[in-house]
Amino acid sequence: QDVTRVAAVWTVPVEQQWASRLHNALIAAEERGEIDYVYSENITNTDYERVMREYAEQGVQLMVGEAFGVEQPARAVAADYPEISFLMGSSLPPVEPNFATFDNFIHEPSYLTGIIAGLKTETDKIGMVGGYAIPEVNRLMHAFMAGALSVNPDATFSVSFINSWYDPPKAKETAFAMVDAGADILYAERFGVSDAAKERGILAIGNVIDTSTDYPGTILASALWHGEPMIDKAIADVKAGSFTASDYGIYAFMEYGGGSLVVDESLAGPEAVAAARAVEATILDGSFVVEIDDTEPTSSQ
Amino acid sequence: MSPSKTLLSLENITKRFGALAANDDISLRLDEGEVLALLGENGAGKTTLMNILFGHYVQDAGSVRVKDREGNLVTLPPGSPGAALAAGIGMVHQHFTLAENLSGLDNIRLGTEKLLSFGQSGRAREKIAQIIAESGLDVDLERRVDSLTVGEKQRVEILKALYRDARVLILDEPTAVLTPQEAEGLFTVLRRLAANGLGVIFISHKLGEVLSISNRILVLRSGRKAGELVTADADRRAIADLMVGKAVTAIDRKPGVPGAPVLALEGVNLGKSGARQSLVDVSLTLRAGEIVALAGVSGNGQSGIAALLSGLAIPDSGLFSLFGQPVLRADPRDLVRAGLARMPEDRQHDGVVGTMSVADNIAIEDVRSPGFSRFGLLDRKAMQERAVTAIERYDVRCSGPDAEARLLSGGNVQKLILARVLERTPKVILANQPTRGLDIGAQSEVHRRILAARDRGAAILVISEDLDELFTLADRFLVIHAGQVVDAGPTETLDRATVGLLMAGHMNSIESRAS
Amino acid sequence: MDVLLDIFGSANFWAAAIRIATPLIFGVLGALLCERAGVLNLGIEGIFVAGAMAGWLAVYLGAGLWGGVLVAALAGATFGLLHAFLTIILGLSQHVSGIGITLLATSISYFTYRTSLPSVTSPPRIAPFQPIAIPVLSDLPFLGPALFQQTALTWLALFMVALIAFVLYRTPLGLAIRAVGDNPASVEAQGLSVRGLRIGAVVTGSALMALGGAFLTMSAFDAFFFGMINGRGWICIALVVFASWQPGKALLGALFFGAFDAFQIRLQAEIGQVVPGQIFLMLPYLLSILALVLVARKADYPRALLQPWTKGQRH
Amino acid sequence: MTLRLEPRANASLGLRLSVSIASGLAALLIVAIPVLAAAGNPFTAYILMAQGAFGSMFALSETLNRATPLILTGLAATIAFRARLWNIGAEGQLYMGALAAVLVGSGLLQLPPALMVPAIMLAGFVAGGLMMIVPTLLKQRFGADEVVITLLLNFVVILLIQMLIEGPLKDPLAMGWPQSVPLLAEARFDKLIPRLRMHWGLVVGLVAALVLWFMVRKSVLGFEIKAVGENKAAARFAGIPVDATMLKVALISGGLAGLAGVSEVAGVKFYLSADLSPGFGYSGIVVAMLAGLSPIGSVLAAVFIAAVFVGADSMSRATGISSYIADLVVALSLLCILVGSFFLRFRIAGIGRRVEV
Ligand SMILES: Nc1ncnc2c1ncn2[C@@H]1O[C@H](COP(=O)(O)OP(=O)(O)OP(=O)(O)O)[C@@H](O)[C@H]1O
Ligand SMILES: Nc1ncnc2c1ncn2[C@@H]1O[C@H](COP(=O)(O)OP(=O)(O)OP(=O)(O)O)[C@@H](O)[C@H]1O
Ligand SMILES: [Mg+2]
Ligand SMILES: [Mg+2]
Repeated sequence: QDVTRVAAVWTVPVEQQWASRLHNALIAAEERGEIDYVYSENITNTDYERVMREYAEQGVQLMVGEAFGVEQPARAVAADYPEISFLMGSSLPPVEPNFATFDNFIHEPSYLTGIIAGLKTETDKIGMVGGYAIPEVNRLMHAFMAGALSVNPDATFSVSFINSWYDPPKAKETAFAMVDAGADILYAERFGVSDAAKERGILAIGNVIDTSTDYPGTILASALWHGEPMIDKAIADVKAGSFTASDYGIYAFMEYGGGSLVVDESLAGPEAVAAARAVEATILDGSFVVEIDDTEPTSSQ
Repeated sequence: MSPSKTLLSLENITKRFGALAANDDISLRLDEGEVLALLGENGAGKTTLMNILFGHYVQDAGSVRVKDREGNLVTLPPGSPGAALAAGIGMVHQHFTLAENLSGLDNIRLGTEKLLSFGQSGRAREKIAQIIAESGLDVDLERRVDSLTVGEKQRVEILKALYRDARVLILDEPTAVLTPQEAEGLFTVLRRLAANGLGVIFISHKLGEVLSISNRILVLRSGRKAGELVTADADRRAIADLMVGKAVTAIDRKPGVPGAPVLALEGVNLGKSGARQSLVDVSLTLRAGEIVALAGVSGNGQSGIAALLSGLAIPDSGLFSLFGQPVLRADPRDLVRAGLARMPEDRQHDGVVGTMSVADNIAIEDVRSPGFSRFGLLDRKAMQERAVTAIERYDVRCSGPDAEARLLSGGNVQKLILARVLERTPKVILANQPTRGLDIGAQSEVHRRILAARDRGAAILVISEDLDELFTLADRFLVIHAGQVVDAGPTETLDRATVGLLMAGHMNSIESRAS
Repeated sequence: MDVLLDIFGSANFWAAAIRIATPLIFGVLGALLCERAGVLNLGIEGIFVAGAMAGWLAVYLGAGLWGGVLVAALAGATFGLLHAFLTIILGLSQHVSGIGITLLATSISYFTYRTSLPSVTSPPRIAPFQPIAIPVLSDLPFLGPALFQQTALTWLALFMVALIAFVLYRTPLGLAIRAVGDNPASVEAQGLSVRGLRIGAVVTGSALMALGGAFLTMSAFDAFFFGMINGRGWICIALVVFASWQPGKALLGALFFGAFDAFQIRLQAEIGQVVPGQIFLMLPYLLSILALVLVARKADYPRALLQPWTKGQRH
Repeated sequence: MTLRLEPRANASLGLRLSVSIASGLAALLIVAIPVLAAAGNPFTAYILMAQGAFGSMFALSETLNRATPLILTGLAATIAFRARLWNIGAEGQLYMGALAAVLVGSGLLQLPPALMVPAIMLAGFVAGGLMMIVPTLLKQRFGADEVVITLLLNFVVILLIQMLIEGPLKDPLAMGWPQSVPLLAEARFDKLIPRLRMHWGLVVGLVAALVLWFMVRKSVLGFEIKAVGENKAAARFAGIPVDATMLKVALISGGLAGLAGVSEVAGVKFYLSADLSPGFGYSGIVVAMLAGLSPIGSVLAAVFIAAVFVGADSMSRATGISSYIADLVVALSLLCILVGSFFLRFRIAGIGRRVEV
C-alpha cells in the first residue's frame, strides 16, 4: 500500500500562516502521489476531539493537527487508536506509542533576522506587532530581540498585541502607530504589518512565510518555517512503520532545514548579510545555541 | 350620471373582524355643503366605516364612490388612503395620528410634497397661517407635537385636514378633548366651510353638538344602519331610542347616607409623568356610603388621582390616608388588602393580561394570598372555582374560565374586572370610566352594582367623562381642572352648565353662583 | 504628559482616528437609518462580513474598485431586504431576525469565499483604494495632512453623513422617515406607505452597513480574512444610541471611538503595557455602556422602534 | 378570491409540532442549494448528515454533548424572553459562570465531590445571574436598553477572561498558554458513559428544563412572570411587583447561562480559556425561539440544532464540502423556523369562503 491516508484538523482557516506551512507541505506530498490528504479547518477546540475521532473512525493512518488547546483530549484519542500515528502541535512532551509532537521552532532564523534589523535600524527603534502573547509567538519575538541587541545594544523595541488572529486593519493601524513613534523597522508577526511598512516606505521583517513578492522593496529579511522536512519525515516514518512518539519539533531547526533565513540583499547590504550568515554558520555547526524564551515580551522601557 | 350635488356615496359596505360584523351592509350619501352626523353607541361601527371610506381598512364588500373634479362619481380603490386624499377626502382621526417627534408644521406637511424634493416649508407655513387666521384654530406650528396639550394636538389634526383643501371632511369625535368653547370655535369654521360647498361627516357622542351643527343624522347600531333623520325634525329622545334600539329607561337613585370619612387627600401635590398632568394642592375626602363624582375634561389630572388611589404613585407632598392611616408607599397589593377596589381607566391596557385566561385575570390581584396559592404554588382548583362563580354571577360572556381575556368584548372585560374587585366586598371603590364603551344594558347593570356597593356602605369615587353618568350616580361632585380639584357640592344643587363652566376652568363660577 | 501632547498633536494620529472611524461611520449611519424608520437591525455584524467579502471578491474577479463597492452595497441591500421581509412584511421579532441575518450573512460569506477559492493558501490580494488629496481641504493646516491620507471611501462616508442629515432634516422624504419611526399611523393617515418607507430605509441602511465592511477589505486592507470584522458591527448598534439617532452626533461618536482606539494603540506602542491591554480594549465598550446609561432617560428613542405595523389592525 | 391573514386564537400542540417540522424540512430543502453549489449531491448529504448526528453511539453522544450547553442557554433565553427581558448576553454570562466555577473549584475550597459539584454550580449560577441583574437594574433605574448593554457586556466579559487567564489565573504549568488552572478532580462532572464525551451536564440541563417547566406552569412566580411579560401595565396595576419579578427573571436567566459555562468547564474542558464557547450563548436565542419559548421544547430544539451542526459538519468532512456549511445550515434553520412561527400567529383565510357565525 503506497498511498498513506493523512487527515489534518486545523483550528484556524488554512490561510493562517502557521497552518498554511504544513497544509502546503501536505498538498505537495499529495501532488507527488504519496498521500491522500483530507482536512477540516476552523475547528473550534470544543469540536476538536469529535473531528479527530471522526477521522480516526474513517481509518486515516496519520493525523496532523494542533493540540495546544486540547492537550488531554487529543492524547485520549491517540490512546484509543494506537494503530494511527498522531503528529500534533503541542507544548507538552510526546506520549508513547503513537503521539508525536512538534512546534514551529524558528527562533534561530528569527535571531538572524534580528541581527539584520539591529544593524539596519537608524532610529534604533523597532516596532513589533503580534496577535496574542502565546509561547509560539513569544519565543520568536525574544529571539529576534536578542539577535538585534547582539549587534546593536542601543536598539529599543515596542511590542503590541492586537488580541486577534485575523484583524489586518487593526494590525496595520498598530504598525502605523509604531512608525509614528519613530520605528523604522517593523517585525511583522501578523498580516497587515508589512502593509503599513510598505505604505510608509520603511522596512519589515517577515515571519514564517515569505511575503517578499507581495511587498517588493519592503521585506528586509524573513525567518521562514518549512513544513516539508517534518511532514515528509513523518510520512516516510509512517510508510516505513517506524513512526514513534518523538518530538518532531527539531525538524523546524535550521539544522534539518525546517527553518531558514531569507534576506533581501539589496535592502540589507553586504555587511549585515555577512554578519547574519556568520552567525548562521555557528548555529548550523552547533557552536551557538539560540535561547528559547516563552515568556511574554514587553516593550523596552 | 348627471351632475348632482352628491359628493360621496358609500354603497353596501360590509366589514367583519373574525366573527364580528363591525359594518353590515351600510350605505350613505353626502351632498355638497351638508353636515352629516354619524351617531351610534360605542362599538357601533362608526370609526370602522370611516376607516373604510378613508382606506385604512379594506371592506369585505361594498364600494366607496367620490365625485371627481369633472363631477362624476368614481369608485375609490379599497385600502388606499393616498387615493382618498387625492380625491379630496380629509379625515380627523378619533385617535391622534401625529408624529410626536415632529413639529406641528411638519405633521401637516407630511405626505403633501414630493418625497424626493427639497420641500416647501415656507409656502406651507404661509398657507397654514392663513387657515389659522380664518378659523381661529391657533397653535404654535414650530413646537414639537409631544410638547402640545391634547387640545392643541386636536387642532393640529384638524389643520392637517383643512390644509389639504378637502372637499369632504370626516371628523371622528373631534370635540372629545376640546372645551365647549373650543368646540364652538370649530363649529364656526365648519359652518363657513360648509357654506362654501364642503361636505362634512361629523361623529360625536354629544347630542347637543350634533343637533346644533348637522343637517342630517345617520344612526348606526351594532354595525347596521338603524335609521336616518333630518336634524330639524329630530329630538334627543328619538335619537337615543334609535341608537339603543329600545326605549331608554332612567335608573332611579335614592340619595346615599354618608358615614365616616374613609379616604382622604390633604394638600397633595404630584408631579407630571409622561402624559399625566400634575396635581396641585389637591384635597378631597370620601365617606362611607357615598358616591363622589370627579368631573373634568380628560387630561386635567384625573389620571393622577387614579394613580394615587390605585397604589401606583404616592404624593410628592401632602397626605394620602386610608382609614386614618397614612399611605406611605406605592403598592397596589397593600391597598387591595386594606379593602380598596380599583377599576382601571383603560381596561384592555391596564385591566387584563390579554393572553392569560379569564380565571387567571380574576385571580391576578390575589395570587399571593392563601386563597389562590400555597407555598408559592398556584391553587388552580380554587382559581377555577372562583372564575366559574364570577362568570355566572356577573354574566361574563365567554367560552369558560380558560378563555383568553383578549377574546372577550370590551363590555365583558369590564364585567370581569367588576367581578374581580367587587367579589371581595371592598370598603372603598375607585370606579374609573366604569361604563366607557358599554351598551346600555351592561351600563345599567354596572350602575346597579355600584349603587348596591354604596348602599352596603362602600365609599366610591367615580371618574367619568360622561356627565349623564355622573349625574345618574353621584351624591356629590368634585371638578378637576388643570390639576386642581374643587368641591362643587351635592348633586341636587348642580346643573350641567355649572359643571361645564367649572370643567373649563371658571373656578369662580361657584362663588358667583353663591353670591 | 509629553506623550499625550505628542499623540494628540500629530496629524498621523488624527488620520488614524478617521481611518478607524470610517467603517463605523458607514455602520452607524446604516443602523441609524433603519432605526429612524422603526426597525432594529442586528444583522449588522453579518452584513459587515457580507459587504467585506462580496466587495472584495468582486474586485478580485475583476469588477474594478467601484464595481466592488456596488456589489458590496447590493449584498447588504439583499440581506436588508430579507430582514425587511421578515420584520416589516411578516412582523416577526426584530431581535431574532437580526441575529438570524448575522448568522446567515456570515456563514454564506465564509462558505462562498471558501467554495470560490478552495485552494488558496495565502489570502489573495487586490489593489485597494489609494489616498486622494482633495484640493482645498488637504491644504488646510493640521487637518489637511490628516485628511490627505484618506481614501475615496472615507470621503464617501463623510459625504454620506451630510447627505443623510440633509435628507432626514431637509426633505419631505426625511420627514416621512422620521415620522414612520415615531408613529406609523401618522404616515398612513397622510397617504404614504408605512411598509414602503420602512423597507426603503432598511434596505438602504443595510447597503450602508455593507460599505463599512467593504472599507475594511478594499481600503483599510486589501484582502479578506475570516473573522476580520471582529465586532465592529455591534459597536455601531451602541453608537446609534450614543448619537441619539442623529447623523452629526453619529459622526462624532464614530470619530470619538476611532480616536480612542488610535490613542490606546499609540499609548501601547509608546510607553509599553502599563496595564493589561485588555483594559484598553474594554474601555470603549464600558464607555458605550456608560454613555447609554447617561443618555437613556433623555434619549429620543424612535417610539415605534421594534413595533411591527400591520395595516388595518388596531394599534 | 382574495386572501387575507387573520390572527389565530391559540395554536394547538399538533399545529406547533407540524410547523416546527415543516420549517426544519424547508431548511433542509434550502440547504440543497449550497450543497449543489459546492458540487455535492444533496441526497447523499442528507444521509451523511443524519449519520453524522445519530448514526452511531459516538455520533449520538457528540450530538448530546453539544446540545448540553445549548439546552441551558436556550432555557436562559426562554425565561428571559417570556418576561420580555431581551437578554442577548448569555455568552458573557456563560463565561462568568465558568469563571466562578474555576475560581471556586480549582483549590479555593477543599470539599468532597458530593459538595464540590454543587458548590461550583451555585457559584456559576450566581455569577451568571449577577451578570444579568446589572443590565436589568440599569434598565429599571435609567431606562438603558438591555439589548445593547447585554450585547456589549459579552465583549467586556471575554476581555476580562483573557486578562485573567493571562494574568492572575494563568496556569503556570500550561507552558505559557493563556488558560486557567484546572478544576480539581472533585469538581469535575463524571462522564455518563465511559469513553464518550456526554457528561452529567446533560442531566443538569434536563433537570433545569423540568424545573423551569414546573415553575412556568405551576408556580406563582411563573404566573407573575407571564403577567409581567405579556402586559406590564396590567401586571403593575394588579399589584405584581414588576421590577422585583424582572430581577428574579434576570437572576434565573443569567444563572442558567452561567450553569452552561459550569457544565462546559466541568464536563468537557476542565479549565477556563477564551475559546470555551463557540457562541453557545447566541445559539441559545435560536434554541429558545425555535422552541416557541417552551422549556421542554428547548431541550428538543437544542438537540435539533446540535444535530444539524454536528451532522452538517460531519457531512462536510465526508463529502469534502467546506465545513463552513454547518453554520450555514444552522442559520437557515433559524430563519425557516422564524418564518414558520408566522403561521402560528396567523391563519390565511379566503374572504369569499368565510362562514357566518
Ligand atoms: N382592527 C380591528 N380588529 C378587530 N376588531 C375591530 C377592529 N376595529 C374595530 N373593531 C371592532 O369593530 C367594532 C366597531 O368598532 P368602531 O371603532 O367602528 O366603533 P365606533 O362606533 O367608532 O365606537 P366608538 O364610539 O367607541 O368610537 C367594535 O366592536 C370594535 O371592537
Ligand atoms: N384583537 C382581537 N383579536 C381577536 N378578536 C377580537 C379582537 N378585538 C375584538 N375581538 C372580537 O370582536 C368582538 C367585539 O369586541 P368589542 O370589544 O369591540 O365588543 P363590543 O362590540 O364593543 O361589545 P361590548 O359592548 O361588550 O363592549 C369580541 O367578541 C371579540 O371576540
Ligand atoms: Mg370610533
Ligand atoms: Mg366595545
